[in-house]
Amino acid sequence: MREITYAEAIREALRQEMARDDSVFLIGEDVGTYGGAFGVSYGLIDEFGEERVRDTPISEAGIMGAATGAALIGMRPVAEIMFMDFTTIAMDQLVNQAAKLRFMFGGKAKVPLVLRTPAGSGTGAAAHHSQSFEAWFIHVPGLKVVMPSTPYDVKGLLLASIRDDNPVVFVEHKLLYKTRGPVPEEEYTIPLGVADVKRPGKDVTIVATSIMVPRALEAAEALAEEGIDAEVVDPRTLKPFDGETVVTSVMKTGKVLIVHEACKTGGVGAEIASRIMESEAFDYLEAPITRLAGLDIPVPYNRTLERHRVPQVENIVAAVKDLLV
Amino acid sequence: MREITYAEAIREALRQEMARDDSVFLIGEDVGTYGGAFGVSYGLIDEFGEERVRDTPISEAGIMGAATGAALIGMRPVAEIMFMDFTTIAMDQLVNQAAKLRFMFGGKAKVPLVLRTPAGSGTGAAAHHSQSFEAWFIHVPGLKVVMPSTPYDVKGLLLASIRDDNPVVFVEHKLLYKTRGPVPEEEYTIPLGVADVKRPGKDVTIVATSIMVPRALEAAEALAEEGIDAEVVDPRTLKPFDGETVVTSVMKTGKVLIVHEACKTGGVGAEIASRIMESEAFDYLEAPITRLAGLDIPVPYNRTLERHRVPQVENIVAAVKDLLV
Amino acid sequence: MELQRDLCVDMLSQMYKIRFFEQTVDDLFARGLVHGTMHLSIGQEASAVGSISALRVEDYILSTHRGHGHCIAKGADIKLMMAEFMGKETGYCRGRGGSMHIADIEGRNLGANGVVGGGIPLAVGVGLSLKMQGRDEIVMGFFGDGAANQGSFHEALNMAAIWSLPVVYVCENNQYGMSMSTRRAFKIEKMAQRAASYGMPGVTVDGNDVVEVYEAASEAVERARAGEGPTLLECITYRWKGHSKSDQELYRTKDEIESWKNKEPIRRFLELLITQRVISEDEARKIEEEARRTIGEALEYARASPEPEVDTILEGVYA
Amino acid sequence: MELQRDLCVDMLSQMYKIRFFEQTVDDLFARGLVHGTMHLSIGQEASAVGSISALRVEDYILSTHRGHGHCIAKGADIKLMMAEFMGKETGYCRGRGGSMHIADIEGRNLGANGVVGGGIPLAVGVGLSLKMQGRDEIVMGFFGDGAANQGSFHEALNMAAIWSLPVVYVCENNQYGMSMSTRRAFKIEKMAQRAASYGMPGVTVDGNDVVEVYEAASEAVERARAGEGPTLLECITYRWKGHSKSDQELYRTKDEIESWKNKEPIRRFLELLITQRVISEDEARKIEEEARRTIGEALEYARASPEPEVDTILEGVYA
Ligand SMILES: Cc1ncc(C[n+]2csc(CCOP(=O)(O)OP(=O)(O)O)c2C)c(N)n1
Ligand SMILES: Cc1ncc(C[n+]2csc(CCOP(=O)(O)OP(=O)(O)O)c2C)c(N)n1
Ligand SMILES: [Mg+2]
Ligand SMILES: [Mg+2]
Repeated sequence: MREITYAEAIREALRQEMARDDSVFLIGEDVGTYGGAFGVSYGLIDEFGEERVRDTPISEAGIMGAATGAALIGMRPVAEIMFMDFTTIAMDQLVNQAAKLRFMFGGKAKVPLVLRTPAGSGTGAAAHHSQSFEAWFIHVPGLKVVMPSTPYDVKGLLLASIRDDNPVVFVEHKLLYKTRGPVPEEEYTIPLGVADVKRPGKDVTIVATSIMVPRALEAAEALAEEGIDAEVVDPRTLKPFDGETVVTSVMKTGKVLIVHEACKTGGVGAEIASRIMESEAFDYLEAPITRLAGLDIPVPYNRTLERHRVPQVENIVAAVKDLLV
Repeated sequence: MREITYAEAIREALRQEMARDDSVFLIGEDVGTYGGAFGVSYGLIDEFGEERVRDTPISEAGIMGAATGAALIGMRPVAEIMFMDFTTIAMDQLVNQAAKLRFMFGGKAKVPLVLRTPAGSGTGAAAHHSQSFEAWFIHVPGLKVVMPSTPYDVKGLLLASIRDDNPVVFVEHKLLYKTRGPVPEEEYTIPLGVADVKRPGKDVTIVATSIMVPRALEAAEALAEEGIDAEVVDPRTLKPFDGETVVTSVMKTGKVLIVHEACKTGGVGAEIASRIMESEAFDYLEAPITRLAGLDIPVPYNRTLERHRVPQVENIVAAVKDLLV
Repeated sequence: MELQRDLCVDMLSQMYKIRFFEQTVDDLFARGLVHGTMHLSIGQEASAVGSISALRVEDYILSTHRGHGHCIAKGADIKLMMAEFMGKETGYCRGRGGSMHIADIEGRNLGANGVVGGGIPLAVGVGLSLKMQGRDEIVMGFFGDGAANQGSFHEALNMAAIWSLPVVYVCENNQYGMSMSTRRAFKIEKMAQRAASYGMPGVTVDGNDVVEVYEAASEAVERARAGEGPTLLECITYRWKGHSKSDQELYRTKDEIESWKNKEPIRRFLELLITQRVISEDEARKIEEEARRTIGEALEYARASPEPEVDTILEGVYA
Repeated sequence: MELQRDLCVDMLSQMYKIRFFEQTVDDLFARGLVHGTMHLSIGQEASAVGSISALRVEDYILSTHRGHGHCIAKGADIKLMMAEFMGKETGYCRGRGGSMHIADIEGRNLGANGVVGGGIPLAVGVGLSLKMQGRDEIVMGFFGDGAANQGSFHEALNMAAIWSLPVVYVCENNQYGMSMSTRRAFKIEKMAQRAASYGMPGVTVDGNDVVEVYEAASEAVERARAGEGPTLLECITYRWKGHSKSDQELYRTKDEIESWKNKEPIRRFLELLITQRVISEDEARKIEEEARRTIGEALEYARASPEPEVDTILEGVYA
């Protein structure tokens, strides 16, 4: 199968869905001619025009409100917040409006929109351009949260997210944009709420999200050389969360390491760990559930510090070994 | 000892600290003549004047920014956001500015401020005036998060928070404002990061926050009648978190129920559960760690639904019994 | 303006309904029959009715925490509204929303809003959608003077302006955001001056004169419908009651309140209609009684309506 | 204005330093010697230098993502600045901040900011604090044209105005917020018109004329210091380089860029100084060389500086 990048897969999903459905449009800062800060929507303005690929002023709350209002009366906006750090400015519109309108109105309205936003560090952009806030959004009823790790997944999940009738926070990762993988040319959807076992194994389960999935796979290869057979599970969507796949894996391996980039305290690892503990897998646990996550510090600028802020392949390898002793 | 209400204890702390330290001032919507939506700062404007008890326009981001800027050059603002739901509007100033400036500047600045805000449901105010977002803030390095449950604690913790050199999110609960309890007249501080065993017991540990503390205590009394001796631990501050007190309790009882009002998914219960699991208490667990928390829905208006949205005394009793079978 | 009889009867009737609705719910609250809080617009009826009367039924509105008037003026079924107010299953929002979140989606009222300024950006989206879909409808977005100091106001008005969206923004300036007077919260005389920042027309009218409001709103609506973009319409008015149920009203004087009672919008309109012989006193009395009856029936309906079932509590979060 | 020699020499020197600093870091980046991104203000030196020259050393500034110029104009030690740029332990922020977060707290530069519009409300707080403490200093808050559409701009300017704070807001209008031209992002001609919304004076100047900027800023500073409240000063300028390191510059023409190069601020000022005989060509050359040397030394210092130790990574989060 043809290989394309994660960024190209997103662009292809956007293009196909915009061609298929007139109600889909893009809105965000510099999404038009500039193509977005990471070039993801590059070229779409030429195909679909500036009405459907709409550049906005720097007004994140306005963008989120515009998307929400448009969704309320029949459009399917795909909004972009240029860095996940700036969802902080759009929180009221996202959390109080988009997420809650349906419930508050007794189920009589719907808000089908996608908020695409790149998270994560590793680009030397420091504390205001490197954050990962997915944990905030799983705490908000009414939102769905998707966090794809491969070109294949990002296309299928984005198409599913746009077609979903609810507000979806779609978390991309800057370092994944240039990663390549096989992606079918035709449209396909991956249902929200279905995890994927990226590598089967029997000795230990590694639950990893986003950029941590390729790192976990690399770690698993290194571990394999030492005779440790790790299973890597990618939840893909954090809300709804496919507890079953994770629990099944843990019941098989008896040990689990959860890996994410966001700060450890209050991160999604805590929720995933709790779900495992509350499941039938509890009795199968041979070791405490372990979390490996970002340090509880803002992302530093210095390249070496930045790298140490976030789990790397070697940290995953070491954490798995700690778990097995 | 004299008994006063939780609201009066807050007011007393504010008054004493403003009298002691000229750099302390209040800023927020209607904190002056109105006394705040819940009357907490009522009367202080008469004592300290409108410069130090400053009414603002309805501009939550502006309030948070004003407090942060003032703190940067030597004041100790106590900002109020009228409902915790509206911290959504101030998130950039709180999370990207107040919390991070010190780290980003290499430790060369400090931001001593308190953000007071009432959380919680039970007043019939529906989905936009009832939320509890403490889980978001423990996920933000640079912030401290305090959540007092009694008049005694609220006074001592508020004084400690104002004197702390970091931004502190101080989460009050609307239903606690009128609760009464003994409070010394003199100034005293309770260090941030020290939990309190509100009721010793040997059969099961209940870790409860905010309004759930009195409910857990009531549940413990009911359980006592059935011969179950519950220990109730109130973390009081969620960040820094006193893991030791919780872990010691769990090692004694072998069973733990965590209770909070905020939505279960992604709530602080997940973090607390994970900390217990990662501690030496893991080997002492006789049952899975259990979370009892708010349903994953926005807060409904209808009184009965609103009540069912949130753990009540009877739910705590039932959950403890479930845990013990 | 020449006073069209049908329109005037309609406006008078709506103003009465709003007044009686609010008096009724105020009483319910006083008697402990409802919980929560509410924000009454007694004294402000002309701004809701005058502006919304300039719309077509298929146009949209976005309302505020002080939204009963908008809801009634937009043609809501007051039975369902009252049921919502009382938290009943038959209410517009199945009892989930309450006073601060009543929405009548079919009637194209996209809801009250508990967040001050929260609805202003939503109106941008609705306007954008209408424009992109090539539709003929417009949207009217309400907010208060207090909300005009929210960042959302600024971002939204700019977006509506640069994209020439079919939006009419109506600021109901009742002189206070809770206890904060406009005198203290603004350094300018007229909030509508701010329209100039966005390159849109700004108009200030006597918000207690329903005819003046209607005329200004009609112009703005026409402009929006013609594709000429948004307008900011400021209605100067006053709320008679406290801000909400917790208000001791220490920030204003009795005299001030009394002086505004002299500008009472319903009586003013009524006198005009009678002097100009648009309707007779007798007709007026009938309109008033009819309005009173409607509210009475709504109250009965709401009272007799069932509460939501607890086992439906998880419904409606996701589509 | 009569051109005071000392001031002029100082301003010229600062403009050169900014220019050379940015050319140097641009080169470092091109050669892969630094990571991350950066925002260069080449072509905009006059607005930073002209406005900050109107301040006293003990006054404060709050800067932006495009903040090298402000930092230098405020009197930073360029060695520490360059070290920060290169992520070294000796840098102003111990290498934690980088280009987008350089702060020189002692020099009363309260920092660049990665959030567009993020610093605008901070200036309110600084102004408030200065006023409450009865101090004589003022604060100057910078932001771009793009930031003027953030809600934070609106809330902050209103608060600064109603409380008459000692703040000067300087909008560096370089015609674009990333790829979004002011023509598309605003429906008004001059951003400074927005000052009227807050009841504060708004002034627009040629931001490439350092003398004009200095004069307008001086007036605003005087007003702020006299307790007469804030001013919004708009400096019309242009950035020569791409927005940041990812910019293909498809949204503007080469012609447009060239036309602005004709308005080059340093040469313009230099010619004025020489024609008016404030300094000689020879003196000018010395100032330029001195500036170049300063940057060269800073680069050497930064290069020779150590990286932060990994085991200090947790430091500085809490006080
Ligand atoms: C974002 C936000 N901040 C504060 C509040 C609390 N609050 C509710 S109404 C109100 C005053 C609003 O004033 P205005 O916009 O003038 O409307 P009015 O109440 O006068 O109709 C306030 C402060 C809120 N609901 N939302
Ligand atoms: C809140 C926020 N939104 C978006 C960005 C990405 N971004 C960085 S600079 C910039 C353009 C800013 O424009 P302007 O304020 O005019 O300043 P200039 O870059 O032109 O100096 C954008 C969109 C950001 N850093 N912060
Ligand atoms: Mg008002
Ligand atoms: Mg610009």
